[in-house]
Amino acid sequence: MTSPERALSSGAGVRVRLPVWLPGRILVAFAAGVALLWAAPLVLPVGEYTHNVVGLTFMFMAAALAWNWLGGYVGQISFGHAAMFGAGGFVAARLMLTLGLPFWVAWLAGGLVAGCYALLWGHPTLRLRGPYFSIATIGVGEATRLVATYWSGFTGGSSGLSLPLGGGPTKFQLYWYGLYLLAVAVGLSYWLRKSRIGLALFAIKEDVEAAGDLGVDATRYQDVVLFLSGTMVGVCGGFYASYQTFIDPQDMFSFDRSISFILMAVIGGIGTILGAAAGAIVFVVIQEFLLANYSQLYLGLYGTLLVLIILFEPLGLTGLLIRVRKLFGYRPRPDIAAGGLKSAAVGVDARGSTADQGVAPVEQSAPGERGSA
Amino acid sequence: MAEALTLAVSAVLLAGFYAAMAYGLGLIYGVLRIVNLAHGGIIMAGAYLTWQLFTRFHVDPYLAIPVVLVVFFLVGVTIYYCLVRFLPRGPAGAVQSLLLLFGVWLIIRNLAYLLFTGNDQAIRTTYSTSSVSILGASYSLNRLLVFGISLVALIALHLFLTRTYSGKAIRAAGQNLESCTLVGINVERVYVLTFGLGTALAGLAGLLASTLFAFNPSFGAGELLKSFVIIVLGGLGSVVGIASGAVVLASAEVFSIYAVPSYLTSAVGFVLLVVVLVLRPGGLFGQKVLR
Amino acid sequence: MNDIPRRARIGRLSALVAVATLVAVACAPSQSNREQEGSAAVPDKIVIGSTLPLTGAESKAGGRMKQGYELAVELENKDGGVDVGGKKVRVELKLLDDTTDQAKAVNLAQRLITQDKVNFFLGTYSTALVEAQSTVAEQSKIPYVNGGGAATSIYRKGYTWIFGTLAPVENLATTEMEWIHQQQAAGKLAKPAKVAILWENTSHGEDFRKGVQDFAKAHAADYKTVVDESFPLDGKDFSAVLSKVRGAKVDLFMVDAHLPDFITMHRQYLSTKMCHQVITYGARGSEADAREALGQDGVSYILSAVWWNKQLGSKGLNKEFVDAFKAKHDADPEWYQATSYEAARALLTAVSKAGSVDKQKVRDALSVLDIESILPGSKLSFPQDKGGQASYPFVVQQNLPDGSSPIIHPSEVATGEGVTPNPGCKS
Amino acid sequence: MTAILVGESVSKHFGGLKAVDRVDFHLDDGEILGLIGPNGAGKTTLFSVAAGSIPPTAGRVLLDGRQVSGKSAHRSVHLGICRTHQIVRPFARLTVLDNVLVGHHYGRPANVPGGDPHRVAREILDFIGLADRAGRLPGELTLAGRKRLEVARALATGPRVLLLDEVVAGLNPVESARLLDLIREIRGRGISIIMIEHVMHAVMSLSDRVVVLDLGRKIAEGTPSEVATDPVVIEAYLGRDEDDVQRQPGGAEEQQRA
Repeated sequence: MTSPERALSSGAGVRVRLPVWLPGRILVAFAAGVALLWAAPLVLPVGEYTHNVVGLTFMFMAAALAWNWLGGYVGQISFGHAAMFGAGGFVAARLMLTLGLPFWVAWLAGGLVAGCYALLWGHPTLRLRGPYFSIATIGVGEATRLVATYWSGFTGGSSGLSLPLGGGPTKFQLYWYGLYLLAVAVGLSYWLRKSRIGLALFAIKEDVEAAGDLGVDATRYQDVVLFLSGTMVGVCGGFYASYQTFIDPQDMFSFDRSISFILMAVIGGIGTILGAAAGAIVFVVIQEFLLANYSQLYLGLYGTLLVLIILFEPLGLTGLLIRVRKLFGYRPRPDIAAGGLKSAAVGVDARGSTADQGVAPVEQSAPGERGSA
Repeated sequence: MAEALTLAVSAVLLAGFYAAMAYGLGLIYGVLRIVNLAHGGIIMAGAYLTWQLFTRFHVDPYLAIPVVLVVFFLVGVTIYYCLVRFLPRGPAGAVQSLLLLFGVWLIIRNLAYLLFTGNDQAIRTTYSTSSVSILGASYSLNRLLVFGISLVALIALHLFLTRTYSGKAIRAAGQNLESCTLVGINVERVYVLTFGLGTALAGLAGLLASTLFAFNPSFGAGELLKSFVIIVLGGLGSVVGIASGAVVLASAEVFSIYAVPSYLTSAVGFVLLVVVLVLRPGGLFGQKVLR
Repeated sequence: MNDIPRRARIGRLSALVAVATLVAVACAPSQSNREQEGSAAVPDKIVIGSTLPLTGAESKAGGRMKQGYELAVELENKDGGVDVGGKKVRVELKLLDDTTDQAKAVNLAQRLITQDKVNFFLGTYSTALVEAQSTVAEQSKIPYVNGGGAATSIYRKGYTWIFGTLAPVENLATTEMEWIHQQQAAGKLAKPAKVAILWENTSHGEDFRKGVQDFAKAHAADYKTVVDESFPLDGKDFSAVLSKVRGAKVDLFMVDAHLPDFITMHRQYLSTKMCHQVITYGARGSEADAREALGQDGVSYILSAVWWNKQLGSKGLNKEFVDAFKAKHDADPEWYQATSYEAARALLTAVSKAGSVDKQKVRDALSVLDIESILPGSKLSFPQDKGGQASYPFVVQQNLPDGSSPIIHPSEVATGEGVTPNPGCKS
Repeated sequence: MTAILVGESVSKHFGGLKAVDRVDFHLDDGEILGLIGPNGAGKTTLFSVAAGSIPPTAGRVLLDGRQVSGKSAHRSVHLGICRTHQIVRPFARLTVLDNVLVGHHYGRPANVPGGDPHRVAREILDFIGLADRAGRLPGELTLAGRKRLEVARALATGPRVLLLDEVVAGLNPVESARLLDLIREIRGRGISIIMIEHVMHAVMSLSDRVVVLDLGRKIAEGTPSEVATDPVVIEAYLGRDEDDVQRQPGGAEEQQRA
């Protein structure tokens, strides 16, 4: 197979063999989508405010996807991603302030620091599973917040950091950087999900020991995913710093921040690509809408949403979509319906061995119903 | 030296409250193996109920205990029947329960905002600021009472779990589900009972909190997190462990003033949490399940 | 595909990321047409944008601020609106709820400014929110006056569009220390006095601490700071900090805390039979909630300093304000309403002084503004050397056993005599 | 014949309990070795040690003279030793084919050539008799089907030694007969096998040699006929009943995971 870069750079005419997990149409659709969003604000008459908010939304989508790599693909629910978001944000801000580095270098640096920080606490804690891991992440998140708030030398303490105005890109320009961020996040998500790595991650999610007995190095893959996730979220933090031009630890590291990532992914459909992205959109839209109107109700609304989703549609929007399409005679492969992943097997179907596809009665089984105490 | 002693005593008193705070979480985890993220919300609600009883009907907080217990037992039963019951058992269920119950917490918080606004409330009884002197140093009467009640709760819980049929059933369910069903224990009933009991205990913690602290609808987050730390320190789901965990956390917080700036004392708990989880998943005092 | 080692894949992946980023950095269309000139033509209506924490942790304060802003606008409109170059223009207040959330405060300001095109902005409440929000105002070059951000850090950034009517919390500490100093000079207090400073870890607390310390340093012979500790918000147990204080045998117990921590800490303070010659919790102590939660004996002789107090309301502008407020809400205004009222009034005055709604002109007018005020010192200006933050003495009150809290300092507005050392302490 | 897998006085203790106690064993190339013993004899624990899932308390297991014990499970797999589970644990939300692909992608020793994974996986499924189920979820298979899947996944890792834990337990005579033939064919492919079995006729008919464990110790070894008549073995089987002993190792393992 040929490398993704070549695949990307292949203009019309040039024939390039793509990996099985990356059908040409997907690649085209992806490129088209990015191009459209890139050009949209130049042609469409969108208000500046909307324009900026969309830019911010791109970042949230990226962050939600990044959280999803760990929470959705490996099944390790992190309540502490704010730690990386904040770390990335403050490192980036510091680098821009004191060293005057160009913003994107600062973002990347912040992201890497965040990624390493994630590994630092993640490598030991990822041995824990289920609630144990989640609880640990809560601890990490809170401890990080307290230390960051106290460490005024670096984070400016309770009064936070203000970036020089007019230094970095304007909110208006950030729209496009948000878009690139999102593009990278989607690309990574697709790779982590559909390439063979996706298979390993899913195996780990389903049954970590069985995966080990089949030769999957769970520790290594979980570390890789956490590092990527942490880095991406960290970069998002940097973006956020540039967007707000003022950040303060209480806000960047807040528990609610960690929660927001979870909400986005869960609303959209945990473990799915489009789902997590869509979730972020819904999240932002809800906020924008409630903000102006029923701000005193937004907590409860998220709560209700969460409850309903978990009870009735663990796959969130994605699950709903599947249901709707079923109404129109769509018969999803059983593993998709069960919230599994449509992985390398795509290749097989392409090879025409779809005889058995979908004939099985598709019962909507909630993710992990199989689990036994 | 005398100062250290005073600190030690206040650490123990604080531990009393912490333990009361963690019983509910620990019990529910020990049996249903789910982490009740609504715990903090229940504590907050408990405080508000006590406050309402006090301001509207002039019921002394400590006399309100039975009311609070009953009310929140029912609340717990309701939550179980309407929501938790539908979760898949096992690991996947555990993860979903985190999200589900977090949703419940958000709802409770929002209700409190709508009903009582975001203002800080506090209960002042005639004895709110009166004190008792032990070994020369004087301690808040309220804190002593809270400690006493927490102790009683611990003993009562212990007796209930060891002496009564239902209690033994709960412990059995906590230890080995299969054999429970084999010997014909109605697991569903046990779960309802446990969840109700756990919630009632959380309500009690709220009541105790309301006598000590000022509170508002976002109250409870810190309590939830500390309860986590405690049940992890004590070994998830062991009653005696919880008490010991509470003592460890309280002492760590109180005495860390000598080591770290007082601002970071609460961070100490969380660091402790992660370290223990990683090094001794069974908890400092080994994995005892409700014994 | 399957024979490529995983490392290679990961390596290639990172390459891909790198490429993507480079591309990203390469191109981002720059700001498109932004109409920045606030048309000098006098419109028939001035829209003032604002957000306040009407829900969430600060909802109480937010609600009070709202009353202040609204009252000012209302009074202005009573006689047809603000006079802009001879033309009366009605004023409209567009106020949204930022739910005590930084990101929302920022986004809403964004929306009001870029989408609803409000002419000017009245700031939100609490330092954290103002700090975040002010950056938006500065970026979009719109006059931003707030009555809710006290921390000096807001005004130290060299921003030119931000103005605040809350005097720095440092002044709070300084004013209290001044009074204490007088008492000490009168021989009523220990000399040198041992000082304990306990401050919540927020900019509010930091400024308080700075105020006390600077004063103590300035009078090194008279004051020794022996305890200097910060504590996190919503602490549950202060026995450790308090026992430090007890151990240090201090004379002045100087704390800066917000209400819940004040209540929790002072309960422990009382129940452990602590007592000092002077007790203060910064701005806390005189409010009804405190008396409610701690009892009269609990709060007696506590020193508190606020930006404004209705006891100032006997004459002139103050009378006008207090009466108008009572007429509208039939309740007594507190400092929240006063500072927000003054913020709105200052903005509107600046507009008519500028005789235009041009943002630049109004900003300039604000920067040189110097008007009669209801605030202590009865003058309001936004000195540039203070970064546009008003600066005036606080009013120091002391709770007396009879339930009253007379102003005891500064003397020109004093309504009662201060008592010290704290008679509450036996032995 | 040369021994491919050798266990040198392997011991595994859980707290006070000696689940496996100084057991020596060897598996010859291309051999089928039966591992039997009453409940709680420590058979599964021995498997776990051999497969690297859990480290031995003492002793070691060598595959072609290279140590496989005490490493993590996935390393052992890459060295060419793979185990199946007594209670099948397929990846419930992956199709049968994907289940096999996991083994193929991640289990193969570096030197084993890959080839087109889907073709290989299909071959294995054909061989195992699940080809027509490739697109289904494991949940839709019969128990026999799931047991086959368990074996198929293990085969996909291209093992040289296969550890089968009670593969025929719970199957009806017809199914188990089929599965036994399958195991012979697997051996025919040059894969050496150790199988834990309670179904005696299965072990006796299939094994070249049998090792008998009781209470963690090796009490007998020899041809099926030899051990079948060995009084010690008979005593061990009829003598006592240690269902409760069985619990503890399991319990202990649970704790380790938690």
